[in-house]
Amino acid sequence: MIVKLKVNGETRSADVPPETTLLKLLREHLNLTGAKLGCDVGDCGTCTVIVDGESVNSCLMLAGRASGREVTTIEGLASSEQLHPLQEKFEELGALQCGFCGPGMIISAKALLDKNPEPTVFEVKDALSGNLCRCTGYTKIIEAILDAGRIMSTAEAKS
Amino acid sequence: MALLAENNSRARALAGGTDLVVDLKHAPGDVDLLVDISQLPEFSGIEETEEGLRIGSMVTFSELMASPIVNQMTPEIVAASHTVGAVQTRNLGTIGGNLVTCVPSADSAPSLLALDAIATIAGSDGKRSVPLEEFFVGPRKTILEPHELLAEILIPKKNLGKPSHFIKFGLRKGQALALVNVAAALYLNDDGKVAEPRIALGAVAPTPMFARKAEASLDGKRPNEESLLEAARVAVSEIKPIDDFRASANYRRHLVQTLTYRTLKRSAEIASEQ
Amino acid sequence: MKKRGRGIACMWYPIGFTVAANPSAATVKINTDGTATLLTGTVETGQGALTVLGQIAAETLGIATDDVHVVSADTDATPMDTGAIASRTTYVTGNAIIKAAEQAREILFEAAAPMLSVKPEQLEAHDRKIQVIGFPQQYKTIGEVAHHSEIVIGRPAIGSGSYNPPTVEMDPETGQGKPFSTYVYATQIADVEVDDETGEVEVLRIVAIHDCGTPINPMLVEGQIQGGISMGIGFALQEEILFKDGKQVNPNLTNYIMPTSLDMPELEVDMVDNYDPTGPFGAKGAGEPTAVPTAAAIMNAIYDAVGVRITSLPATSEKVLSAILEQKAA
Amino acid sequence: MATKTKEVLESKVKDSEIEDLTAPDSLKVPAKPALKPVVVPVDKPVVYPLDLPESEIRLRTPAVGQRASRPDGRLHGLGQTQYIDDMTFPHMIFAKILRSEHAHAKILSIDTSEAEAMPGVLATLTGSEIPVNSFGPTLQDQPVLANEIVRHAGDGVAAVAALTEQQASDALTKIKVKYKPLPTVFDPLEAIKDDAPKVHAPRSNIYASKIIKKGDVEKALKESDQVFHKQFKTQMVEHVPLEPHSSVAMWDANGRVTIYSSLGRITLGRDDLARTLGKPMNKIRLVGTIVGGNFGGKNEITTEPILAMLSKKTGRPVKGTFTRGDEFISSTTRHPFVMDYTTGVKKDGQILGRKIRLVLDGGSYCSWTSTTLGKGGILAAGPYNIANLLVEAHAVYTNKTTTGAMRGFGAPQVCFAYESHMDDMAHALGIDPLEMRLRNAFTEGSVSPTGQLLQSVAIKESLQQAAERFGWKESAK
Repeated sequence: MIVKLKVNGETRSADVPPETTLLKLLREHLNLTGAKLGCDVGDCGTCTVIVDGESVNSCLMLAGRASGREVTTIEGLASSEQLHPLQEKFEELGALQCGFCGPGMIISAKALLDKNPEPTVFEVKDALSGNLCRCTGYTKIIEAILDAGRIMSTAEAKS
Repeated sequence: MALLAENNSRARALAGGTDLVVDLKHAPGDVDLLVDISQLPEFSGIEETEEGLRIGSMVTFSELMASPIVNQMTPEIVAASHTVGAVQTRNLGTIGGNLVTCVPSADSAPSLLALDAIATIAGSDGKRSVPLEEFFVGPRKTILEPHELLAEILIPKKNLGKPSHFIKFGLRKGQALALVNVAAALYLNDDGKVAEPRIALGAVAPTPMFARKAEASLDGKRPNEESLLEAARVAVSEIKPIDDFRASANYRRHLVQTLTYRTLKRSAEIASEQ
Repeated sequence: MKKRGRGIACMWYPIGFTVAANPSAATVKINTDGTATLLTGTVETGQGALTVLGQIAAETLGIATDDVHVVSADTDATPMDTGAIASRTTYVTGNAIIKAAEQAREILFEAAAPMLSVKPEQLEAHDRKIQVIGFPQQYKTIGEVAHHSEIVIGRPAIGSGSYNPPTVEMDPETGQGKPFSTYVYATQIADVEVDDETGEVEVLRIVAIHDCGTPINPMLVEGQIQGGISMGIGFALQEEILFKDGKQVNPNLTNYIMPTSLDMPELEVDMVDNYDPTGPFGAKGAGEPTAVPTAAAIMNAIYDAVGVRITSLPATSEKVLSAILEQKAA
Repeated sequence: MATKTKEVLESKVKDSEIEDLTAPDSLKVPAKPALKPVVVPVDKPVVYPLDLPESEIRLRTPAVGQRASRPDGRLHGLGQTQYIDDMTFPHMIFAKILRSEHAHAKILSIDTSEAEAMPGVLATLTGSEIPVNSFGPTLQDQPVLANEIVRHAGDGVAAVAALTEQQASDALTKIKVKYKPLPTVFDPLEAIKDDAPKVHAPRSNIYASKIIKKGDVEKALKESDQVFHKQFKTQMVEHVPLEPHSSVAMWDANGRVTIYSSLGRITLGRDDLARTLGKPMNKIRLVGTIVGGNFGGKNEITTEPILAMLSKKTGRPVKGTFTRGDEFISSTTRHPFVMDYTTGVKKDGQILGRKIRLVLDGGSYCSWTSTTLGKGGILAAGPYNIANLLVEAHAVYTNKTTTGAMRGFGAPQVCFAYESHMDDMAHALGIDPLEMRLRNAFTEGSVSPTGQLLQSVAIKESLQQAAERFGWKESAK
């Protein structure tokens, strides 16, 4: 089946078997390997992407369902001038170690901050509970998200 | 629906996909036809009607949590929705999908049961409604015929705002599967006695269930420690928990007693605050 | 009812292999502009090893972290390394890097000595300069010296070195010997709440104070401690591979219960001020020990809260409740 | 969307162009070649800044002690770190491994013929085709692919390489293995008994032991004011790296094999590959990238020799990535310990003597058990001055998942025991748990259980600093 969708603002299409998940479509057909396959059943969150503004496990969404929709992956956050505040803060605070959970974490955080730029610590933890991390104990990740939220809301207040 | 009917057992309706897509990966040959029903307008939306609060079966848990009407009228449904999976699965997973999958631990079932929710079923030959309790037949088995779909859930008008409390007990805080789910709801009469108590339990029997004898034991009594404990003890006598690797049946009995007591107590507190 | 308790646990942990040789080798190449390339056979496994090793090379050469590029993990190109195991990378590979960098630096000192009219042993590398000890205003930039050495004298500044922690074989009858070169120490204290009617344990806060010698990069050490604690919490309360008739029954992340963000307590982590003269710039290691005392601290806190001693891990809520009920019955 | 999966799939096969087969003649053409889905348009590169100014901290001297950010951190955040499973190579194919369902059985026969006839399958492999079919860091007691006996449910018995992962998985179901079940043993305390079924017959199940002896422990226990005894047990734990094990192997025309692997130790990994493949070391190139979580679980070769052999058979790059299930059942895990502690103390809390017996559940193969046994035994007495000590530690085989290296090598297990035991004694003696530890803790120049003079000791400092930070005194009940 032909799947046509918008990925990071660009219209993309691919001819895939109907059982293809959005994750496989992104990784194998569109060469966007930022979203990872960690469990393939929606437990680990490494495959998290945003579809029409909501974070989802791309391993649980059939590619066909993403047809006609807008998908944001980790590759869509930075511009040629700057990193996204989340990427900046994750780097600065050493929030990631092995990094495998990172793209999913940052996408979950983006989905949160886009709706709630000044979350509480609990709200951040709640937003990340679908993203497992084995390296960091989540501590620096949470700090980085709170910091990035502050930058984003200040930038918004200025504009 | 015609598609589902003609393909019978080899066809499945796809809602949020958080369970079904996983099943397909484990047994890819079992299904020939998937019908995506998630975008059907008649199965979506949340609204207050003459009869009560209507929740389309394709409403996601995130939509439920964000809905002002649901927050205002049935906050325990919001609380229960919040315990389902994690953000990503709540964004995909639908209340209808959760009920139709019909696992004993379905997190959405007890709080809906406690408010006497009614399931509306759409079939190729029209619609029918049943109390949610009757919708569940056994583990992964509902009363749906192959040509039928769960269309919506109705919380009857008289139960909107009914004092209620839900507790999920899992093995961790995030992304947990329930060892036990308990929802209670009750009114207090003017004289402070319990009326229309409901105790709904999950993960302790082949289907989500009411503890009817426990409800009867509490009905008309003042909600004090003695009466609430008695109801909790009776509830334990009604369940049929299993031993599995997650917990023993005996531990589930302890949890049902403690959590039934706590949900009833909290419901009574809410009632007396009102 | 929820009951509060606190528990303390301390530990010691060795760096490197038990007696067995576990060497590392390294090569440091100084470029003609004073930046450098480090070749190491270790692999970055998330702990930040390559950053720390780069910092060690930079420190030895008197240049900045960013001045060193680290090439790793290719058996065709990088020197041997026993690998990312046994909390040995900072200590063993770090010591090897110091030797390699010192050898390269010595070439610079020998080139700079006539330029500054002193003997090589009177020089030090500092702040991107080769300067005269005690007379820092007499210097040449490291770039000038490296360029001079390679392009004018024809002597590129490249050094290689290796290190193996000194050990003494253990006596097979008594175990007496020196199995490791050095050890690290730590204490963690847990603050928990136990629901005595469900057995549920909530860890509210953990204070962790670790010795790693000199923290080469304190931010990365903190990350190790925080991550180690999360693994320790899983070991303490939730994680277990279960078998039925020899087959695993929970080989998936739905039923193998590791901590999520919501299961993590507030963490306060810090380091003891310590310096090990045998380590690179006084450093030892920080990888594994961070996960060691957590479970014990939590079990002691459970005891403090509800008076039951959990003797088998994990302390699931079911296990804790049954211990509470048993105690009540007794 | 209403899709007839099967119909669509069938029509797809009909329309398809046949996979370009440039492989050698010996290769069997797949009966039903699967299609390469056609990627339609734009393949724009991912956009990110290419010339960001470096952080000031990374530019500081001196470098040591700086909270310098990691260069790999930026790539992680951009999703640009290339883990093994993110790599593709022209003509790359995929391998899957069939695993034993039996915990202990003799393999009577393995028939791969039906699997070889499956669509997309290019090669199969069994253990007998691997030049040296054994590996292990201390004892080489583990087969790369079991071909005589399986010793736990999870042992690989055969592998398939196919054009897609799905085809490889499908083909696994067509491999026919005949087993003769053998008696099993799962409990280490059972396995240690003389009459227990032998996991590596005829050898004893006890495959490694360690003794540490100091002073006269029996005398010390007699002279103690009080003697405490308790048994502690720990469970089997998985590393759970978020990145499952993954490798790609490719053989070149010079007979060199290059392997990209998620291994954490490439030097010794190459040694193991040279041994199992029977090749000189200079004909093997092992390349690591950033490992997506290790914790000890990626310290040994697993599928690498299998992928190398499949690459040799097919002339193509072969990738093998574990499923999450493979990660649990076929990688190593943390050793369960059974720990008996007996400790004699004086009324003031001073430890006079301690006797410890450790039994390690070594699982089906040795792996890193010797190291775990050594470290566990040496550390078991805790960071305390104990003049009279006896530690006896044994590792035993069971028919369970292999236990190996995991963050701490036995230390978390024994720490749980010695620190729980310490608290029990403190409570019984009416001494504050912090004080109890301070009275016995090592100091600079203390002598370790193995007679080593300790330097750079900071245990008391860590105890005091932690107590102060926590508010230990203030929070006393």
